Amino acid sequence: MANLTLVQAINLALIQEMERDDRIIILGEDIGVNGGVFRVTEGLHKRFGEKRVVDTPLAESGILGTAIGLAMAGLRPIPEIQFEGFLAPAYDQICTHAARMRSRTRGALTVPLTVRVPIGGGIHAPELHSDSPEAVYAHQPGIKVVMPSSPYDAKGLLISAIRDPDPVIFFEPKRLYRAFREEVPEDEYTIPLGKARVVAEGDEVTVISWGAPVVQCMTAIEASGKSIELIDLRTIYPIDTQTIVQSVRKTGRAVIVHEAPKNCGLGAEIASRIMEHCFLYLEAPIQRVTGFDMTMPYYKKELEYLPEAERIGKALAEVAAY
Amino acid sequence: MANLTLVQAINLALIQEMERDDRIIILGEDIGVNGGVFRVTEGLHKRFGEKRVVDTPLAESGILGTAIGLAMAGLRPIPEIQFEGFLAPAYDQICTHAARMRSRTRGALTVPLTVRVPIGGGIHAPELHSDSPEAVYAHQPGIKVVMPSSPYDAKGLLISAIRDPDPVIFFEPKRLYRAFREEVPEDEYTIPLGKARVVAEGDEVTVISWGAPVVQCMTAIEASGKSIELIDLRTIYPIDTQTIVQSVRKTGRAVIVHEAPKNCGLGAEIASRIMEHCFLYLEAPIQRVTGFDMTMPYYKKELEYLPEAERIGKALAEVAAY
Amino acid sequence: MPARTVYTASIESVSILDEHGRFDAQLGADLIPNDDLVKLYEQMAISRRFDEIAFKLQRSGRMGTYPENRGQEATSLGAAYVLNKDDWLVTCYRENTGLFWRGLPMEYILLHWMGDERGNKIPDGLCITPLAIPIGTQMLHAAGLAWAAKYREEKRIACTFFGDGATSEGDFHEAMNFAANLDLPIVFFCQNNGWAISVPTNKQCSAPTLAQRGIAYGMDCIQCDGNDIFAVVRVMKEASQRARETNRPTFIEALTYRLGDHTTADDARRYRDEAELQMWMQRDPIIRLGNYLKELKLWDRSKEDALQERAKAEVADAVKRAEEIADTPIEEYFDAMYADIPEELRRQRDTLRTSSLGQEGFAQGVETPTKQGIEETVN
Amino acid sequence: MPARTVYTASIESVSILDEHGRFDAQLGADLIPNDDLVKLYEQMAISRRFDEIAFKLQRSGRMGTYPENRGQEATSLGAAYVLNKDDWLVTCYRENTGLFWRGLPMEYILLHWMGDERGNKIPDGLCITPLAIPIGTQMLHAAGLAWAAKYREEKRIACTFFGDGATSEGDFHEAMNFAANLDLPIVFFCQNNGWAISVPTNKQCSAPTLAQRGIAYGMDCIQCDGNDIFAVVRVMKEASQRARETNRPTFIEALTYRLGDHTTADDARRYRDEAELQMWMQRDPIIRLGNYLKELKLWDRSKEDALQERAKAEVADAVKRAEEIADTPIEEYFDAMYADIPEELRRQRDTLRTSSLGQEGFAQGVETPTKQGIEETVN
Ligand SMILES: Cc1ncc(C[n+]2csc(CCOP(=O)(O)OP(=O)(O)O)c2C)c(N)n1
Ligand SMILES: Cc1ncc(C[n+]2csc(CCOP(=O)(O)OP(=O)(O)O)c2C)c(N)n1
Ligand SMILES: [Mg+2]
Ligand SMILES: [Mg+2]
Repeated sequence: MANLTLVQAINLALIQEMERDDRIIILGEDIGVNGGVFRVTEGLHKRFGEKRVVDTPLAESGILGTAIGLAMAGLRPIPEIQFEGFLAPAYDQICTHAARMRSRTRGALTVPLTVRVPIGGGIHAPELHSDSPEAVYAHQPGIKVVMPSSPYDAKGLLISAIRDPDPVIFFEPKRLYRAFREEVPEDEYTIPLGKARVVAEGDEVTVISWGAPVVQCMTAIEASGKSIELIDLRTIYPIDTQTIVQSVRKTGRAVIVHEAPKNCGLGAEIASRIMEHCFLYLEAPIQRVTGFDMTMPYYKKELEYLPEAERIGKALAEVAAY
Repeated sequence: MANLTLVQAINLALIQEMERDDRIIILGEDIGVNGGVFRVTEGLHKRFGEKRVVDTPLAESGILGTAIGLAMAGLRPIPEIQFEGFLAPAYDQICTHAARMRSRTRGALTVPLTVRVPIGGGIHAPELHSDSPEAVYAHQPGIKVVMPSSPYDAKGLLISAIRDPDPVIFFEPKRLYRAFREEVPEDEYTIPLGKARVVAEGDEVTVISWGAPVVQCMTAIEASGKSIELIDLRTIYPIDTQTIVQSVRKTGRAVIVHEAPKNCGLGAEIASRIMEHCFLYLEAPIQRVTGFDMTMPYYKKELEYLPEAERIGKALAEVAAY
Repeated sequence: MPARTVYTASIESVSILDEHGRFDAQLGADLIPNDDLVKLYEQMAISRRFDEIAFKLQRSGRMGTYPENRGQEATSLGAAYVLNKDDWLVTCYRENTGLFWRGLPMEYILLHWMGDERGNKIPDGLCITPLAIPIGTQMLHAAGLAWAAKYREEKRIACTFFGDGATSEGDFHEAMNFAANLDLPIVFFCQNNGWAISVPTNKQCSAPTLAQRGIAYGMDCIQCDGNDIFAVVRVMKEASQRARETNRPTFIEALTYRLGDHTTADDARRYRDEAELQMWMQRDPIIRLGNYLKELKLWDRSKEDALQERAKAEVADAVKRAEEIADTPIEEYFDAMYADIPEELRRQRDTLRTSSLGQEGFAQGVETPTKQGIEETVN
Repeated sequence: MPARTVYTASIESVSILDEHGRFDAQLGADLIPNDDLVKLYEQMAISRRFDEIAFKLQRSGRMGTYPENRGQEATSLGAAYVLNKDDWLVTCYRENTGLFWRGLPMEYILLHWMGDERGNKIPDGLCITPLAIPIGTQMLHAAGLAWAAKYREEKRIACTFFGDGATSEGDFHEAMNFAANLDLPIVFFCQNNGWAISVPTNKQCSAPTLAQRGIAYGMDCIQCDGNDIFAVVRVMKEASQRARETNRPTFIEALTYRLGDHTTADDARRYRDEAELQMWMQRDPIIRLGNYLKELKLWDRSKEDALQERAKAEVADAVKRAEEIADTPIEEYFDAMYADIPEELRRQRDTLRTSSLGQEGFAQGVETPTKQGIEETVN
């Protein structure tokens, strides 16, 4: 056991999986000698050499497209995209090919890659370094989408993602990269994709979140003084409907919290699922505490945009009082 | 008044707007001499010349990116993307730039372009010629998204889109391109963006749809023998919440129908809004009749994937009986 | 402006058997054994027959949109002929001849255009990828496949096909650049057939050649007569050897022409001159090789008749197999999405419904609460 | 392989005032009047001062990430000097000097990096676009701006800046290809500063020059010493004239070097050699021009002192203006999204809430039904 940051936990997972499986190649911008702009791949270049840890040209579609080819050949590429804003140039390769190769060929060719992408705001970064596009990729059939909110989960989920036979987008909340440390076992372990985590139990309201806002939710819940159940989704697709539904059938009230804009965000999908499966249990309209339906502001205003604890707290109070 | 197909109505709108405003340039693949693969731009090259009707290289990001530049300079470009599947390579330019230029520059530079894109299935086309990615673009703040379901609406909405000072994605349901004719005024007229149309009034169930499935809904409603209110969204963003909410407060029941996969589709957003605004009026869980959460099948199976009248009819019966 | 010259480059163009039957004995010496020449000719003829029948299937409503290959048979065939069986062939959609040579059963191509994914379910060990519909995107996969071969030190290479239009896409650039910079064993094979649907090549590229696109990457690049099987084989030999031995990529521009419409959904008379088409008819790769074979006394009328019979039968057989394939239950489509089907997708699969009330009674329990308040399970 | 040569090309490289002070009198003759030379020198020095202060602001927590421009002052400046006031300058983020020359108040750049969109609210008539964060994407906008100028027959051109790394992106290719094929009046100005963060140029492009990327499009292309203001001005004059008079684009590769880290978030010692840095220190464009001016007796110590005082004061002033700017209420962010604010967005704006219960009481009516069953309005 070691007390690790989220960055270190991911680094450890990468090292252990690379030791275990020489089909793994890491590729991306500045991930080699430089160890990645967030130092997530620190030391890998030295340890595994430039054959397995490859600085590519600056071209995201190229990174994903070649990774797809590597995966089709049976390797296990782990491309990194430097920031979620720069996943957009690779959107086509992901949705047109990575997501479709298995179904297109009825399984003759598959794409077992895991693309790692830092995501979200709150670190005073420049434009396009603070967005949250997870819902866009969740809408695309054929891929899985994961977002851990703690070092422990990050390691276990990343190992599952790497070993998954289908393409996985692994979003890493950059606000949590070094926000806190946690005991992370040295030994390998996996956390199954598609299973949420009940962070705290309670019976008045269910709060559902993922990634960095989970921490904001904990603060808000603590401050609320109420008995609130907090669910960390961990996997964005497939969604663990069962855990959510079980909780809301108990509490009758739900608040969903995410950084992305509200309109067509993942919150809408979760709210709809709750409504579909808990209709007769609901005692208040499901609330969405999210980014506003506008461009993520430059950093001066990012905290006024993000769903911070205070705004979450208000919704908790309102939904509980309804 | 002329009896026009949807293709002809759009063609007429383009001609009239180009006559009226010489800032308009049409650009895209095969839109010139060939008149577009669906013949939507038929005759424009001859009428307006190759300066205003431009066959570009085969590069969707290039088409959108140069159109953004044209628009920043004060022109009114109308790029065409040949099929919605090939909008993906332009996703980055749309979401990173078209959608953000106004907010990024606090209005110093704006992007008044209208990108026309055929959308949806049902025409026995090859792979990637039958998808429905509207929710992806609705999730991106800074753009508007439109999808007509009739020749009359198509003309009026397209003219509004072209004149709108912000970027608009104008999705054209290709299944309806020549499905039926309708009286379309010769004179120019506009239909405001952001306003839905109540296609049929009723008080048992509200059905909300847009694009090609609207026609399937009409068939299902007719067959149901029930009093059903049908709302054609017309604009995907901004959503006309008021019209929807007013209807569902009356009926207490809602079914949303779209071609895109269910998960994180626009149906989730609409269901959530209904739930938020009609909570105490709802008498049944809101139903989503949509494409399945899988890749759009090749055409042999497309009708088993799409929300056809029969499947819609089942949901109508179930929700009414609940 | 007088200044220091820091780089020079040039583009060569290779032609061996030209449209007038002239054969460059020096360039063509010992290139293709006579036996193989006959087989190559036969393959082109069978492929041409396939094309005609496919066209008719579409016209008679038995198949969807189909892109004719007519006129371009020599390019993919010459390449496939040179490649080893375990080299990756990463095609677009006008390379039937090369795919058939490699061993893809003809019905696969038909199934693809009949809207059936089983046309892409590549038989084991064939080392090809499915037809690529989104233009320009597959070259990156080829680069990845070549990279994997290099990573595993397998001495396999990849060869990827695409059209003139595809060279305008950003992904083309990225694939070329990755291949050149990472030293990947790959051949980029551009079939310049003069048109991208209605847009002529000079609107895709205003430079005098497409081949020079390779100069941007310091890549070896060359032009050849794509209707001349000898020229194609010659440049492919050099390119594949370079890839195999030195991991250096090559860009080949093969000049060819599609004698048909873009696809069956297109009408080329709207945008191209009859005269141009007529000129290219004279350059037909099959006629050209046929005449040459006759000159060498390797071919005659009776062999031709027998070949046509065989082609007819083989194609008819493929049509039969494609048309008589059993229906796939839609459930299999759900199963094909992931190695393990997610729960909500399973619910959709088992009920063929997306609406929650429609999904009631799924599996063991009842998921959606009913007014009766039965105890439910959500899976 | 013996075959017909169908194309040849070469790349020239231009240098006029080299790092040793040698001046090519032929190439440099009558290029820049002495008065202007002094002004250009002053602009570079002020920009350098700005850079130092910006760096300090970041280090002391008064500003976010900042990309130092140090060492690259001559490139954007030389280009901006040649361009007309109404030509579009479409930059990336290391072109402060050219932007200042054009007239962008220095506080705009500070505001941008202070996380304030008002730094991009370009003053009317300046004909520049905001700093571009997503690499490689802005060249397409430049192509569109050039196209609009041509469409309106305005005789304006566009000049777009980007780094060596940016030439690997697909959008770069598409912009170059559109410009060449549509005959657009544009200059593509690549600042090859040796690195894209930690990745050296030879990993972006294994060809001997980046300039040859232009050959792919049949575009005029040239290399120059980017730390030599004379060379930059000379190639820019030719390129801009070509664009203005013939609508033909040019690709310029200027060889330069960033003397600082990639940004303040970077530590270049992790990946590059101190010796390389030292070598480039000797090629500093400001020192080089300063020495030349002294040689011409156009500059001396006292002028330098006065300039440094002026730079100090001007930069201090800009910092003051940037730091003292009034706070923007968040509501203005909502208003900046569309010409007309959509209803749901207005509801979010007026309540600063997204949750429906939090939006109650908005505007005239109450939107969400309450348990009391009050009559509601939804806007
Ligand atoms: C990304 C993308 N954009 C547009 C299309 C529509 N489309 C299909 S084929 C084609 C032209 C392709 O031309 P070329 O690459 O020269 O190949 P050819 O058909 O001539 O063999 C176009 C524009 C597509 N399939 N994919
Ligand atoms: C599309 C995109 N991918 C990645 C990044 C992250 N990034 C910022 S600057 C940079 C390197 C740019 O190198 P170059 O184009 O040579 O410009 P330079 O910084 O050297 O001036 C990278 C990878 C980005 N901003 N945009
Ligand atoms: Mg072509
Ligand atoms: Mg650089």
